[in-house]
Amino acid sequence: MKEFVVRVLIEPKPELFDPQGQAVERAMIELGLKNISGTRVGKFIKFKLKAVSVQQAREKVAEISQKFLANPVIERYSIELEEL
Amino acid sequence: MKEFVVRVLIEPKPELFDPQGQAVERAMIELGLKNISGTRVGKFIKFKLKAVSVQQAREKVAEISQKFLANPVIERYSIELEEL
Amino acid sequence: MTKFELALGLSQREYEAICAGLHREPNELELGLFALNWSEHCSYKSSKRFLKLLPTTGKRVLQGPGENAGVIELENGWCVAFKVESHNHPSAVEPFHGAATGVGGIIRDILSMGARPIALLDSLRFGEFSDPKARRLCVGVVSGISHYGNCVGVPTVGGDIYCDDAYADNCLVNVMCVGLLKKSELKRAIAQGVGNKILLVGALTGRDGIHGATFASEDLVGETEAKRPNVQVGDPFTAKLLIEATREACQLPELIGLQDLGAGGLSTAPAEMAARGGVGIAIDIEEIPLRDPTMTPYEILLSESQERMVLCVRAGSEQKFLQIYRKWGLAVAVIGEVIAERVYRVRHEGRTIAEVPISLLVGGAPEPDFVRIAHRTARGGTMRPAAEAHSALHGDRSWCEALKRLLHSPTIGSKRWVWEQYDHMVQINTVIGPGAHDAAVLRVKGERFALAVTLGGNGRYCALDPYEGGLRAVCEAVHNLLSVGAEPLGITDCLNFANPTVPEVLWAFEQVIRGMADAARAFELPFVSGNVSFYNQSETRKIHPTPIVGMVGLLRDIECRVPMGFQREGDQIYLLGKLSGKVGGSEYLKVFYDAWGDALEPTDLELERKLFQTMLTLAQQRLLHSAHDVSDGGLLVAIAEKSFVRGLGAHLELDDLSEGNLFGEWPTRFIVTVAPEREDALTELLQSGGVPYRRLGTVAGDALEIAGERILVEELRQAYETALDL
Amino acid sequence: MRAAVVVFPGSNCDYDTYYVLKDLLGVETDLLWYRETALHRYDLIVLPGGFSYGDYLRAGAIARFAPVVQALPEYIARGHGIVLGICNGFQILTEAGLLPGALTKNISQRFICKTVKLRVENNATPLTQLFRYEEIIELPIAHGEGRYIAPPETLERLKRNRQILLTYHGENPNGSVENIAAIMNEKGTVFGMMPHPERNSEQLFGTGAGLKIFRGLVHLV
Ligand SMILES: Nc1ncnc2c1ncn2[C@@H]1O[C@H](COP(=O)(O)OP(=O)(O)O)[C@@H](O)[C@H]1O
Ligand SMILES: [Mg+2]
Repeated sequence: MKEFVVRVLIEPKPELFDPQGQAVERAMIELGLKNISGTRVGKFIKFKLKAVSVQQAREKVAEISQKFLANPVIERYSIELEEL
Repeated sequence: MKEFVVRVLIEPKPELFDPQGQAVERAMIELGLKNISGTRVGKFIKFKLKAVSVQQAREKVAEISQKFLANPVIERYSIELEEL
Repeated sequence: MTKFELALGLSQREYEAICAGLHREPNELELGLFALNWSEHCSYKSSKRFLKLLPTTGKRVLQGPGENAGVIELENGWCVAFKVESHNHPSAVEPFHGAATGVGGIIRDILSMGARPIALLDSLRFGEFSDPKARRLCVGVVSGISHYGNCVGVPTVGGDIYCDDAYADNCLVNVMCVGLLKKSELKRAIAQGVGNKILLVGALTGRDGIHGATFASEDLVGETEAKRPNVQVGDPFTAKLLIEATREACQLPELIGLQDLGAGGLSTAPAEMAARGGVGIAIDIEEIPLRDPTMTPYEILLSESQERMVLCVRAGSEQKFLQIYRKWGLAVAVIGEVIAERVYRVRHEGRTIAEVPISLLVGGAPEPDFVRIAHRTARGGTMRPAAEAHSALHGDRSWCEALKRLLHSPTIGSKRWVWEQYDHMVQINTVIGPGAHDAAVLRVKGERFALAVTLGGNGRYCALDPYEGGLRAVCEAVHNLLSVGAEPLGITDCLNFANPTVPEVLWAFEQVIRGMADAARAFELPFVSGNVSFYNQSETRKIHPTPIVGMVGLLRDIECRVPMGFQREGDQIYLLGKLSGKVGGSEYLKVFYDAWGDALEPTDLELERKLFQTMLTLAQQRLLHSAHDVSDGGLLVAIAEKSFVRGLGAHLELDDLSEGNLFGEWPTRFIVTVAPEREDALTELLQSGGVPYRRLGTVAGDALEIAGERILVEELRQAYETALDL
Repeated sequence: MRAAVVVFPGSNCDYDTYYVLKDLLGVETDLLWYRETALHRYDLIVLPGGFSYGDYLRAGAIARFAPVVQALPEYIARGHGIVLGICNGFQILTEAGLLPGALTKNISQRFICKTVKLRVENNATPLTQLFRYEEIIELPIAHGEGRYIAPPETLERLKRNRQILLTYHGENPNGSVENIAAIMNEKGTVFGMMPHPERNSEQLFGTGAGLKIFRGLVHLV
């Protein structure tokens, strides 16, 4: 078995309005960070996973992301794996 | 000016209890993802930034993360930059 | 003494007392136990002597101070358990989690009495909102209370907020919880019966907040950074399960006693239970369910992980309890037993690793020297700011404009921004909720009677005159209950003060208590629970002496509740109490002169007692269309608040206009309305009750009219509603 | 008539809803533990408000996998009865895909508890049958994640089939698209609403509009 650090990044679908992202962007600009745009706020889930291969790990994480971690009506996700 | 895609990943400090992470981990295990541990749930902020150099971009983002995006008492952050 | 001991906050004298009591030197673990049990926060070593001044008995008192909460009898076998507690230091460091865990702690106190928590109230103090730090703290604290209280399913129905520079470095977060129980359900935090089992239930034990109690027993200074315990993170979801499971456990006759784990965790709670039962307790540290298996016994014992409770249950019945808590998905384990020897014994794999006499650990902390010394020598003086008297009148200021500006001050204005973030309706008992009246009213399903609750206090009054301020704090709570038509029954209080080793602070502490005690005696009201929070000061700032008083009252018939606002055009407006008084300590002086004034109008306790009786009679006879006490902001503010409810204005027939009369804040006054045809009945009752009164005018139109000036209610309401915009 | 109010870990309006059905309306009602799956004996199943599983991750995201929710599709398909989700219950139903769309964080990013005005958009359903078409009623809301959103096609379908039952009137408190406060599925067997009818079911708390919703659902016309 190998061990992986898994990161699942979840963000609102690009076509959806993200009020939180907008509020954060406004605040950042007020605090002096000019030249920014398109701010989106999402979720970030991190865990350790044991699996026989990268491929198996990735499949499993994709399945749980699809089914549970992200809501496909409003969110999309990306998966990052790193072997320990 | 160069343009960057910035991602700031924010997570609860490792020594702090993360009840959300615990609940999500329990749910993932019940849904069949065995062999996982140490689940933490954090935030993920993504935006575009124009800056003269990678270095300047990184400095600015570090400053805003420290000051605003993350709460240094309970959270830590990491920054990822990619030039467009 | 080593650095290690000093770091735990024990004094040389205390260390010697420990050695003398043990007849040996304590080991590291034992020293940790003492550090927590003897901390100011847990032992009340500097305040005990003064708290004894408070009256605590009465015929309805079922449980006075000494347990996790006080309990008062209502009607038909129903009782109410209540207590207020502070979470000031943790909230200053991390407002969201600090406030959230404060809510959790006080809820478990109520749970420990065998009651179901039915309401929360919160009293908050911040710096001025022109300071971004104060705003940030307020936003964090309010969202923390909202997060925890909403999720746990207990409505937050009242409280108050004041802004003052005195709280800029030390915000105050006091939370009160009210619970309902049948008399037969009453529980105590007691361990009894040799061989009976000790259970730990709720959340897993982790490395949270080790030394939180000692942290709360020191000033908040910059370099505490290093000593700062890990921030405790609350889990309201687990708390909700703990409530339901514990309510089930309380129905089992084999439950002997239960206690929440607050500051001090397992180092204090079992010892306190043993002290109450006159027994000892042995615990096996390896039985404690852990979040992190690498924790040392020291860390396990001193952990302040939230959402945990200790139960003492009859030997042989453990399985029943294990089942209940497992059903609710909670951690549960038998971690020890009651023993005959009156010691707190900690075992690790069969070996005793700490053992100290209960009597030494609980209540054995010597009174610090400074208490005796300060008590003899301290006088007021530095507590009183030099301020000018403003007996002179305002010149050409418009009363309407002054009123509008006052209504827009964050202390006076609407707190809607806050309480709309609180679920104040869950459990469907909230008949009068936040922002609607002086006190909240909760029905009891299936009963005719209802409960009224209030929480608050004004630190500025106490800074000016701690005795009068303490007295007023009790009077104001009484007025709030009388306004809705309820009879006050009992008091809980949280005394927030600066560093008690400063003589003036301790002097003010005593004065406040004497004031509260005298007022309580006048009304024959008992203090049944409370809390003390010292060390609310930084290098540069002390908070005002701030007693926060919580009170519970009984409305015998919910149909007799009195609304706050004007109800009908043509109703007659009456002021009960005197019209004239000083303007000292008022919000008006603060807003317009940036001053406090030189003195408070002294409260007339004789008149207070008369008003008490009269207001109760008026409510019972359903004579009043509305009632509201005069407090922050004074007479005109109270009238404006009455007009907002239905947008009804008033013609006021006031001629003796002075700052004191219109904006002074001395209590002992109510503004009531009555139908014109019942005016005679009202005045007759007032006369026979010995209450001075005068007619102020008539409810009419959509504007307030005063001495030829006129302002639309809607315009005032706008100012009032936009005062808090964070 | 027999009703069930589901108790999830973290439900907190379960008892309130039970009280209205059982004590105020006299309907035979059970509190149903979330592990139960034998649902056929009930004519009405209510998923109550609260914070099931702490609302961790997303409101309703964990509860949708609870055994009782997993048993709902069959209950619905066989036409055993009606399902109503109130607040957190509505969130669970959308997460489970039993109602279309999603409930996301309020535009203000804050929890909000207040009484709001609602307009009845369709009164030909069990839930709304005791109101007039376009009647304005008052009910309390209490939620942090009540902003209803759905893809345009879904919204089209909701409108075409008259599945939108209540909309916010005057002020939209959470930013819901089309002011949507309550919807049903196509067949009219699954209902979801953000407002809390159990909180306005007695004169003590307002107009009693909430009681009409329950009366309609249990056919106490
Ligand atoms: N200001 C006070 N007035 C009356 N009783 C008080 C006061 N402060 C503390 N008490 C009582 O002293 C006991 C110990 O309080 P505390 O240590 O806050 O309890 P807990 O163990 O719940 O933290 C309680 O019974 C409390 O009600
Ligand atoms: Mg306690």
